[in-house]
Amino acid sequence: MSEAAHGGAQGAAPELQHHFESLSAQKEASSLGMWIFLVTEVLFFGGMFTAYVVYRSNNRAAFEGASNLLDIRLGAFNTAVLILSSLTMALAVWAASRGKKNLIVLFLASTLLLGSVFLGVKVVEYSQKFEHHEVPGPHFIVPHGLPRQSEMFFSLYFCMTGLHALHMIIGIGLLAWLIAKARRGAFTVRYSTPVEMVGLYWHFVDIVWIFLFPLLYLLGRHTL
Amino acid sequence: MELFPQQASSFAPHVDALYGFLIAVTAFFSLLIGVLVVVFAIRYRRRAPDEIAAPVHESGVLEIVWTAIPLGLVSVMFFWGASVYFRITRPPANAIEIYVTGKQWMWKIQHTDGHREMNELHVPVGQPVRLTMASEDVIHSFFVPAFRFKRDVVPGRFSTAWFEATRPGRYHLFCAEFCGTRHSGMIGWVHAMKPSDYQVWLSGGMAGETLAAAGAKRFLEHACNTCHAEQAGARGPSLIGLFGKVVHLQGGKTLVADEAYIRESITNPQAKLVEGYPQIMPTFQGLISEEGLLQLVAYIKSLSPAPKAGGAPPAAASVSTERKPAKP
Amino acid sequence: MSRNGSHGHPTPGAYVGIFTALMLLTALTVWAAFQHLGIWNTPVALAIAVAKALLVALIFMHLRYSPRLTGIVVTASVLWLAILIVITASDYLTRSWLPIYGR
Amino acid sequence: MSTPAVIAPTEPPERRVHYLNARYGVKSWLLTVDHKRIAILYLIGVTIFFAIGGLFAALIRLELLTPAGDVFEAETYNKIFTTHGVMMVFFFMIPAIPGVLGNFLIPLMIGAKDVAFPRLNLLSWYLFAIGGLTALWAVVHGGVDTGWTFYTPYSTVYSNGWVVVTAVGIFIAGFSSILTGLNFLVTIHTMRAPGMTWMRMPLFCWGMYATAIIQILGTPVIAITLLLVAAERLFHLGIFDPAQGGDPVLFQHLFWFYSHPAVYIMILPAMAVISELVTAFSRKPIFGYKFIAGSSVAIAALSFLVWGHHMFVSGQSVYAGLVFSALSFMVAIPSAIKVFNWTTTLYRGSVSYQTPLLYALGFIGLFTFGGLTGLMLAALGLDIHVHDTYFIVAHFHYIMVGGTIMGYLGGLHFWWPKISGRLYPEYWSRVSAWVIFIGFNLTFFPQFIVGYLGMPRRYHAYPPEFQILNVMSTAGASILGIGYLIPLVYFFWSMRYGEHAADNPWGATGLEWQTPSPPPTENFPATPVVSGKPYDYLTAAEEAAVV
Repeated sequence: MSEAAHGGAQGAAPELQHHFESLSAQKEASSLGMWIFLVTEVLFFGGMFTAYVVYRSNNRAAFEGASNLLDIRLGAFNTAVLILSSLTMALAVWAASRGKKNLIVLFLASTLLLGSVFLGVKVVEYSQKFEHHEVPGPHFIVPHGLPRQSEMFFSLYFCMTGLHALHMIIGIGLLAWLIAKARRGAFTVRYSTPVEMVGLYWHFVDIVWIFLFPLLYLLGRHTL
Repeated sequence: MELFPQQASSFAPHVDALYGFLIAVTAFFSLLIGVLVVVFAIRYRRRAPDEIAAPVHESGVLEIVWTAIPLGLVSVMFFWGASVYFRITRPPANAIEIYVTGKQWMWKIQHTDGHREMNELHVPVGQPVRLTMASEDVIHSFFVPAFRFKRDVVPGRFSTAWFEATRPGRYHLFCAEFCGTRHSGMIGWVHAMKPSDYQVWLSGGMAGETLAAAGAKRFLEHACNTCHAEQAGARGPSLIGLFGKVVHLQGGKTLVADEAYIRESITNPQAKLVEGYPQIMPTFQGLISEEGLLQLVAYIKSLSPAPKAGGAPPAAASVSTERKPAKP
Repeated sequence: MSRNGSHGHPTPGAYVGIFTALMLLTALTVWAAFQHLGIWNTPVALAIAVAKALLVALIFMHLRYSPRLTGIVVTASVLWLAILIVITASDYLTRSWLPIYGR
Repeated sequence: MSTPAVIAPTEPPERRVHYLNARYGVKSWLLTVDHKRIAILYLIGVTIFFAIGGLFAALIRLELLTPAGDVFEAETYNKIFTTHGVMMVFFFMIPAIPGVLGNFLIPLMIGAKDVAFPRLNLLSWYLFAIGGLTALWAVVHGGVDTGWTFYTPYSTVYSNGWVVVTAVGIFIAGFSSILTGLNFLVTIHTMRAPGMTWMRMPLFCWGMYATAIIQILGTPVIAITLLLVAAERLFHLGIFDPAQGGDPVLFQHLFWFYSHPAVYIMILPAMAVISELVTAFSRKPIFGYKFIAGSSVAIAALSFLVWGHHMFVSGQSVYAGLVFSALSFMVAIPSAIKVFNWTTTLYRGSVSYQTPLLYALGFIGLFTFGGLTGLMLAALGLDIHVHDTYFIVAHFHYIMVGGTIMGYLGGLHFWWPKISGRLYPEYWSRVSAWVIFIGFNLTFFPQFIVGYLGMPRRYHAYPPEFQILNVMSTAGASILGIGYLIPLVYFFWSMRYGEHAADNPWGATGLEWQTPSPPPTENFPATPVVSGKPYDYLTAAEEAAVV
């Protein structure tokens, strides 16, 4: 999202684009733009949350039973990983605002690493679902003792976590780009907008997971 | 050239009266704005190239007035529209039952006495008719313009609606919701007949077995009777007298058994379990056609202790197969 | 936003504190999920999720230190999400009220 | 509104450097980040998609000339009306005014050098173009026959068309719309010139602001919905398929959550244009500035609460229907406020009947009529009958063609001297305005009647008693088509042969008229400073007299 630095002719700050009066005005615009982008993301995921609410209320038993087939240990582990990555991301933004080049790279790299761990665990979970024929579609086998509507749960599970994972992958790409920039010393006390913007994005993806985790993994456990 | 369709149902005069009111409002305001625009444009036309208009002071009063007047008018429209809508949505208790199945691209109609029709529907005038409709594939919409009657037929559930024809005649039946290649071919005729002619029509033709009888056959075919038996200790709840009765569900909820509940219990048995019965019934989703489901529903309805619907001709059946709408 | 500079932004120590709180809430929600709370299982899980989301948004995302406009933007997103979910769900919840037509 | 003398003396455009001649070559256009050049790119794009959509409209009217489905196969006809809808809605109506006039004018009107994110702006255009080409690819390779509404389960299970490709095309274009809205919101919030307070902002910007809100909040929902439809087709997920426990009505909820507000993405910008035209050609401050500005935002907010009025016969709950009906009526109020204020602005004005005003007056009449027929659709009992008939078709064409296209053409004529630096031929432009008005009414008024008589929409063949009205409609469509061709010809003609336009040919207020025609790349020689109320013709005239 962030309009990264490109040739500002008017002297002082090379990061300043020609159509802004000042760096602070430019940063204000970037920040507002990023938040508005996150609004669209909220509603993007919102469509699926709506489907979840409607179908869960119609097929409660199926949803609870199917939810219990997910691996809560992996889910909880991933939640912890993602929260930890949010911490390192927040620290990266802090380091960027102080212009501490080595710390920025360190924290961004840890965030990237944690994000990759999250995705790795997700791969394990998905492959388990494939093995158990719990992937909706022609090869789906209704889990023993569960209503047929459990397939709907898995449809939503794969759509929601899949789209979340896609956001993670994009986030990891952005982190790699930031690390390359940071190593070149692009971020200073005066200018670290891209780190902040990617930070906002990363935290947002974390928040989505904060809701997905209970909705998908937890809401049937008390029936066990 | 006609500007309005025939009025052939009990709704039609109400819908047309509302339409007339809205036409009047539309005409009045369109003309008002049109005339004002033209008059102002001519009266205050620019007379010199560099002419500047004197500012007109804004008026809060004016803004309030032209906010309040539309507000008042649309309130009238809302309540009027809603009252007509409620008339359309509430079937009277003495309606004849007719079962409709939509599929690409035809309407299949089953009467309770076993008469079947294709793209034709015969109904008596002066007698409410309640349609229970199902779709085998995509969304269709049952539309009879002369009756001002339309209802989407959504797959996966029953759609119910009613009308009462008031004038004998032959009227267009359309599918109004786009349903695929031959959508415009999914049309037919509704024949509204005088009651005497209707009786003649009923007695003619070859009504096969009644709908309830057809349902009873399917009941055996799918071996429903092995669990839903009548003796005590059966694995499934008894269906005798079920229809219209209050059912106690697991978790303490209750509901009144209606067509939608029976349908759901066949296609998605786990959704609402009857208190005291285990979760053992398999789903019949996809195993029974929509027509078959309608027959089963007709059969289960015929098991209710009230005067039977199944075997009797519709005119008699109309007396009381309808339960009273239960208030929530 | 930048007019505030990094004044009043949290320190690394504060971030670690928030992180700890988030981990505790995660543990709490997992524990609560296994308890029989009747109708309260779902509300409790959602309430904890909202609390966690608020912590992330307010502190990690600096929403607390941002201009009022940012808060309005965020509020709008939540409000519109609520409109989407609540109005759609209200259709499904009220379908059975009228016993015949709206099924 | 007035500014200090910041204007360079006007020279003939050939001798002056401006945005059109600052750089040459295809690359200078395709890689431009200048909002004015991007506006031109949009102009080219939407004109092409309008032509394609219009061509398909002509084919529809050709088929409907006779009751029997004798020109095309049923399947072909279904693909034709689907393509017409998809092209017109997603690739013309939604991007037209924001993409062309919004891009060109917002920075000029608020005294900025560019939009907040120029490169994002270019990306928006590319996404729009790629989305459009993707949808076109689907058309060329066999088309899609679901209707632009993609109702499930027909679209997910039964249709044989290129549903996924078309959905992906719309998905991509959706992001274009989102990014445009985002850009405009941030631009209006952060880039206004000194002194350009909210209450001094031209009403066009208010309208675009309200539009951007809808684009931001609504478009993501259609994006995810179409993604789910595509996923369901590809992987048999069953989210909207009743055979797998899904509910087709849920699709309708999600679809209309965006697609009803999308109607306001189309009409709000046109209203915004009309507000500018009415005041400029009356040489008088607009009546009720605050009410018009506020009603735009009110419409944007209310538009999200009324989607269920598309679903009164779908099996939606009766109570939801009641609430949606009541809220739908509420949208009439801010719309009525606008119409009354525009009309009153003419009162005691200095009204000049130049072409843009003709379009504006046409808009007011047609929008009023179209909007009032919308009340019939909000009335529950009546909608049951007219739902999915030609009555609906007539209603939304009054809003979209009679409203949006009239507004778009009016705005294009009004700002054409600024965009191109040339004047269009006045005589022919007036002729075309009248031809369009007459052709439009002849096309769509009969559809109200045939709709109430019961002719369902999307019918390839129809009962013979509806033929007379359909012939009238087809005749009108032919006239309308000619009406649209005339401006296409003379706009092209004027780019080369038109008279050079003055900086402010209409004697209008607004910052965009205080910079040369066409404007320099940087828009203003120096950042303008704004003082005083908008549309203050008296002060502007006094200042001009002093100079």
